[in-house]
Amino acid sequence: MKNSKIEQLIHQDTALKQALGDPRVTRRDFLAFAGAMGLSTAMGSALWSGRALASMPKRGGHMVSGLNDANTGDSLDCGLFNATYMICVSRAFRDSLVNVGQDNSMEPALAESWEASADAKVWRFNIRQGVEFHNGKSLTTGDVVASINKHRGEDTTSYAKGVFSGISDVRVDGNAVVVELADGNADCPALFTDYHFNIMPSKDGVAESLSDAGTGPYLLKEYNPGVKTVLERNPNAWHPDGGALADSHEVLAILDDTARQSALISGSVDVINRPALKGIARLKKVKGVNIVDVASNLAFTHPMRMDVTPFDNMDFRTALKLSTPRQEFIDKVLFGYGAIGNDQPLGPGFASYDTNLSVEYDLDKAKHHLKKSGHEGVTIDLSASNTSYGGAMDAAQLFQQHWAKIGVNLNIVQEPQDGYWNNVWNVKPFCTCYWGARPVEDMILSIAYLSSSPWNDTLIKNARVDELVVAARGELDQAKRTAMYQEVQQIISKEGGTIIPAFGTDVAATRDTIGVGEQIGGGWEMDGGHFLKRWWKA
Amino acid sequence: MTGAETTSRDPKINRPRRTRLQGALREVLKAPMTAKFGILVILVYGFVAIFAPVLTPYGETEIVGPEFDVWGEQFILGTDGLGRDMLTRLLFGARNTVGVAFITTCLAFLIGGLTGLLAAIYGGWLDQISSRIVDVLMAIPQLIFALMLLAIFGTSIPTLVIVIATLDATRIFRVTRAVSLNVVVLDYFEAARLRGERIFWLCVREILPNITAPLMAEFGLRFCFVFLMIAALSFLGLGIQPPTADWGSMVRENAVLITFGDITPVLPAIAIAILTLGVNFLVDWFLHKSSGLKDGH
Amino acid sequence: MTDRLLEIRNLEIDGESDEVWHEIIKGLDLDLDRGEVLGLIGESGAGKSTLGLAAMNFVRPGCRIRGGTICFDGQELTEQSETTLRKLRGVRIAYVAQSAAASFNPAHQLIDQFSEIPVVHKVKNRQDAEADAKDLYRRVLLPDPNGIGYRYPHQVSGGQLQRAMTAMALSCRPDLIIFDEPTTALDVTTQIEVLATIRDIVREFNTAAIYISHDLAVVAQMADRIMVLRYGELVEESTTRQMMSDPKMDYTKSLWAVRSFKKEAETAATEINPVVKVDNVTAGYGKEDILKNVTFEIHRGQTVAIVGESGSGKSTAARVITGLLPPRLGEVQFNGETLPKSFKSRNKDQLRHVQMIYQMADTALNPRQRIRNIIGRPLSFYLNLRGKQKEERIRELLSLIELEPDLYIDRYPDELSGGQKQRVSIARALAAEPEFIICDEVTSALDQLVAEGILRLLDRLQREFNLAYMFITHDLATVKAIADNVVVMLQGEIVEQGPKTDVFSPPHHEYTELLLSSVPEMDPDWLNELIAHREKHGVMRSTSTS
Amino acid sequence: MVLQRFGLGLLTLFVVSIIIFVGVEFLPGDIAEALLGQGASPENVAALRHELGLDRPAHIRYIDWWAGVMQGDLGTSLANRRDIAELITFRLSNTLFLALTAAAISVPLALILGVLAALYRNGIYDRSVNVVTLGAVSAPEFLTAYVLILYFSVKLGWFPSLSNIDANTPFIEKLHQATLPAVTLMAVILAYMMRMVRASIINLLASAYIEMAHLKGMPKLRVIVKHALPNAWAPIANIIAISLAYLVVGVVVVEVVFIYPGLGQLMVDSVSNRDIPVVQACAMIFAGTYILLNLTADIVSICTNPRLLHPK
Repeated sequence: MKNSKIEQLIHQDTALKQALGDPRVTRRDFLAFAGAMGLSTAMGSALWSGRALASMPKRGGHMVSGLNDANTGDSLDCGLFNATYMICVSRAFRDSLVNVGQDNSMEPALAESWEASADAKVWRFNIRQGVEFHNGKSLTTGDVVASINKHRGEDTTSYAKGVFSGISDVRVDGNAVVVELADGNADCPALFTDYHFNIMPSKDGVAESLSDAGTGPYLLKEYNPGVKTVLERNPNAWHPDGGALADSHEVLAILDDTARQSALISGSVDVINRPALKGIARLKKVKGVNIVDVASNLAFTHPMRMDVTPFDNMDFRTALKLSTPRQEFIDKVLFGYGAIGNDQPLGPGFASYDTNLSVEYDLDKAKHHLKKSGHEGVTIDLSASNTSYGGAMDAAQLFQQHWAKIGVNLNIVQEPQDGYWNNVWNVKPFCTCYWGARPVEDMILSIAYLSSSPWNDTLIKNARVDELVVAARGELDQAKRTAMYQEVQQIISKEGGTIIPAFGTDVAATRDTIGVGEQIGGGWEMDGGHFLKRWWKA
Repeated sequence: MTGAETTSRDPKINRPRRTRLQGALREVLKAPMTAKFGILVILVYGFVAIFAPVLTPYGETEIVGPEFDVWGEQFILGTDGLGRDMLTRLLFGARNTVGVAFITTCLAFLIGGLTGLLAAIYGGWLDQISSRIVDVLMAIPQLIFALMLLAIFGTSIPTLVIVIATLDATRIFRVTRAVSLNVVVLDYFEAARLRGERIFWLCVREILPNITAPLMAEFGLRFCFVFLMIAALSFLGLGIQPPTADWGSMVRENAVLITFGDITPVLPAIAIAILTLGVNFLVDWFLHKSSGLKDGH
Repeated sequence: MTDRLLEIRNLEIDGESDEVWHEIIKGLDLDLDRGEVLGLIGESGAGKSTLGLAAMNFVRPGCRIRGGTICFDGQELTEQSETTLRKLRGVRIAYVAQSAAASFNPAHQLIDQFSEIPVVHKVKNRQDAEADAKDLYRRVLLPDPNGIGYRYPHQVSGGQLQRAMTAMALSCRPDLIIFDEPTTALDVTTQIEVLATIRDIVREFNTAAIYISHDLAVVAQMADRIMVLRYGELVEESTTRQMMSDPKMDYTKSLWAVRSFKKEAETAATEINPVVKVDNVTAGYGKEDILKNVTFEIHRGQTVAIVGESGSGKSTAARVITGLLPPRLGEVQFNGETLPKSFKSRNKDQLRHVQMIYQMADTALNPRQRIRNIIGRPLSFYLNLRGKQKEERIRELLSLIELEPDLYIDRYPDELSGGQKQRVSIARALAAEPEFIICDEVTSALDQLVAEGILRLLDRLQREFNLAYMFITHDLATVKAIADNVVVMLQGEIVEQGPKTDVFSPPHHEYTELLLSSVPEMDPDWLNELIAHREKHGVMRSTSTS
Repeated sequence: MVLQRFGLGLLTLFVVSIIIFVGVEFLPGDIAEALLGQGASPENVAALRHELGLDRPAHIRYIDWWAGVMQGDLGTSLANRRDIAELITFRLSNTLFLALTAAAISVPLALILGVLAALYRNGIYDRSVNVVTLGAVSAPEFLTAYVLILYFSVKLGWFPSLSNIDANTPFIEKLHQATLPAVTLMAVILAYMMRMVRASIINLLASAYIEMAHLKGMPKLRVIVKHALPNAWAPIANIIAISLAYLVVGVVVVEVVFIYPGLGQLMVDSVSNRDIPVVQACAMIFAGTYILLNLTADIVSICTNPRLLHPK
């Protein structure tokens, strides 16, 4: 599975990975809190960089898309979603309480409106009335409560358990659902944009998570896990303008990169996600094909356990950082689809991103630091596997060649793909890794960069960072918060134990008959998983 | 039929004796064009495999240029996505792919051949049990079984070799058993048995020299299958792992470019095809010789 | 004006072996008149089958006609197209092969294979062809002529198949039939029946025939005229009676002389205790008993011949003695000591003293071992000879079997002729320094002159080393030549046994009589007389349907 | 004899089920972990295991599984709780459709090519067919597939590069969709089958009864078809059985490339999901197919062997 590069980056479950059967491929998605808690300020959003602007949005037509992120073991249980295919399908036939718009604003969906108590601890969501599920059942507040509770409680099997762990109580109040939080959170509505959170019909207070009845703009006509899904316009949609543009969809699971690409070129499908970056320069030139790409906060990290020699030496770490070929990493591992990183985990999509912070490629300085560290000529192991991110093996070789120039011998240890996250990550002193995009700075920092963090994969223990992160969480002044986060970025970049050469990009490709809008939503690839409703066929 | 009539005063009796090497050389010179082609291909591949480090301008995994450089003077066949010299990787691929397939096939022959021989000689319950085991193993789809075993034991080259060899050994068991049974019924084998020879002698001196031709032929076929099997596993991400240059995964990793009509990603596949073709030609010749079938009419 | 049917002039045929072409037929002439039966005789390699097939302008794979003319009924065959030839074959020239069992297609009924010829050649329609088949089956004296055609080849015995094949050859009433050793694969008792049938039917239809055989006595019964071939050349040609009474060439005379070898003197048992005693043995495979209560003894310095037709159990007896087939009942004693039933439980000495020489020298010697190793192995295995000692002994053994050591010691078996291979087999057996050797049909695959050489060698070795032989054979001539004692077997049981003179002189046991009388004799009238005799005495023509 | 083979087949099937079961048990992790990911608390995993009945000892689950199978109940997928019988029926029918399409073209083609090659052996025809088919088999099947897609789908647009078929797809359309996958598979098995047919016929041509047929003046083609072929059915049936088994079992790669919803992909995914009941069901079908085909080949050998068919 060598070199199936960025196409696999964001989530681990390509066909190949599934062939390997790593049960742990999904853990990073959990870690990532699935990126869908989109707080508007933080969401990466970008103008579509495709060539020709498609015509004005148009209703009607039949769209065929080919998505790679599918598995024959997929089910309609949204608590178990972890991949693009099901996310997109579910977003088409179900609704959430709140959506993230293409401009990354909070849009009301099944919650018509919401209001918070002064301390932002109690939130009241007014549920839209007169909405029917596809099976004819009317939407009730009970359904909403059951859909929330699906992700809560001790025995929940939902990935999103962590997302909703701050909720202490959910109750019905007339036409509204009242959510009580343990601590105040001004961004509570964003929780309900999470892709795991879809509103399902309930029975006896339990959500029917395998039901094909949703309230969405499309009816689920046919669903064959890992093969294909057929969607047809819901004539009874509550949404203004029906909530969707194309009349019907066929969503095919096409796991093989080449097959997806040929299907697009031959016109068998209109849209594909994650075209193979290796061929993207050529694909761009194919007549009738457009590339759609959106910057993402996904980070390619290479954590060092800072309690192990020589990684405990800051000069040594600095030497490595200074001799890491960042542009070449983007060119050769990401084929140009990425942004240069600066060895700290907050990507350019964050408002607090410190644009002045950069790590130059400087071999002389690196040599100087290496000399200072006293580790000249040392041999270090890098545990790598394409499980960590597609192209990790290539990246490792890139590093090997450049670090050799300053006198560090890199020994690439190819780790088994099965059990990588269990046996390598957080275990081996130096490995390849990636972190999915987070909606807010705090999530990344709290999980991995505090002394007390559960997944502190670099074992960073910096009192100043600890202090700043806690302070920023409670800071309401945006400017001050930004300043704090920028200081954190500087500290981690300078002293931290991870090398982050680049941040990633979400890429899709379409036929030129497909219109995608001026702006494309972030938070997840394929327009935040909403592309089936938002894109149109001209 | 009085077969002996085709030769009057058996010319073999009076011809000068030759050593085996001379005999083999003479055979090769007399071989048909296709077989010569096969021998040439195998020799060239063997040469390349052994001397790859000397022949190649760059290191196997050395990044020497920009990604996807075109064919030119510096990089004769261009570079791959990481900027590694394509020609270098192609030549090293001979070493890795062919080497692994060769070792795997050898191991498979060791396992399958030995059990097949023993089953043929001892017969009885040993034969029954081993044949049943082989039946069971063959009833499980090979690729999927390999997939499972590799998932259990990890995807290093040694496990890859052992797993494929074990699975492939089932086929070799059958062939070896079948051809050995033909020898076991012959008088000279009976004579050796009646002499009280031990099993090792029976295998090594009485049977093996007489089944080399069909086994060599089978070796060629198996070699090709192993080759293609590793390529298929590489396709599914379980074959030889990067950055090792392996033809199967080289095709796989650049496969997206085939859709654009690029020739470069197909080169490793052509290398595979030529070798397979060459081996098969040679196998045909072996089969032809071992069957002693003279075609005519 | 002679009624000339076939005229072959200066025929030259090449054969290929190891990609080298060499001559098989070297400029032969052959003439055949209508209704005439020509006998072709010669040893293996003489080119007689090749010549026979050439009469149809057919060559086997690996052969080619290099020169000469083949004129059949005024048509020059070498100039004809494949299609014309095809139309000739089966219709005007038919062929009867040596092994009917192998030459009938196992997948089709006999009558299908019969009718196919006239139907494909559009001589008759299917119904007429089948009716004709039944008629011919009757004429070749097949039992149940109306039903037998619907059987498959494996359901019919060898002798009957040979008759059916003769009938098939006649399906289009050809002008010429080529009989290629049609009775060689048959047991002697069956052979004469088939011979008689073939002769009668050829006469009845006045068909010309070429009768090929290595057995002069057989040819003498069939042919009007005989050609003796050797190495692809004509040795002598004359009418049968003339050749019988007055052979001109030395080679022809030597063919007569084959049966002249006689063991010098019958040796009486010198010791009371036998070397080998087979005591009341019953043995077989599965549930079937091939051997039933068989008892016989073999004494030092003596040869016991076990005689019987195929299926009589004579080879099984050998397998019991060697321990390959543990007997169900009874035991085998060696020098008074009971041998373990299976060879696996016998010790080296017990194995060493019982040696075996096989019928097919081709398969008895490992083709991938040099003569040195083949003979040397028993020396090092049994006698722990090493190095120079071993080398000397190998050379000694080679000299003993009359092969020049320097010339042969490094050869592979396929660089030897059949007789030489058989000698090496003997040397291998001798190397173990045994007391007892089983000779399983050792001469039946060899030409008569070569066979005689082997017999002489065995005889000499017996006297030299005081060996005991057990001679398994179906060839009574061999028995007469070499045996001291004879055991006659029929269907797993011993019919008669005793000293050769007793067994072979009257009064005979009924079966022994049948065996003895069935051996063809060098007398053109032998067959006629025998048939007449048997009919008079009511000995049935064998029509066993097994 | 057939009964004995049948019994052995059942035994083989039984042993295969044990091997597969044990194999999946040995795979690191189980379905609960696979479904929940590692972020889940141990309680979550335990809860799901209990829900799926995975907390029972392995041998009990195995026995239960057999009990279900005996009653014709293959169970439900652990991953998405779908009925396995339903899940598999769709895919099995696709797999069989593809296999039969490929076989329907390649078996007669291989027979004809093989017979002709035997007839004109060592001639130009023989050699070129040999080279072409060998060339086809020498390429890894995914390469063949990609090249076919490049020419027939991307460039010429004759056939779709995806096999977008479902239960309602009309037959002709299905055939159209399955063309490229079937051709890819053909390329793999054709050479093998053709060569074996050729070899077994040539093998027979050395028989005395074939020479006899020539001497009876039979035309060449008749000799091959009427005299050689009937005796070659046993080896040919064997070859066809092996090839068909391959078509059913060995098509994972082709399924992946052409997005053909067959059993192979299902089994591969299920192995990675540790979805034991589905893996078991697929393995049983595959092993069953293999055994059944071999059994059929045996029966064909018996039925075409006059010795066994018409005992004395």
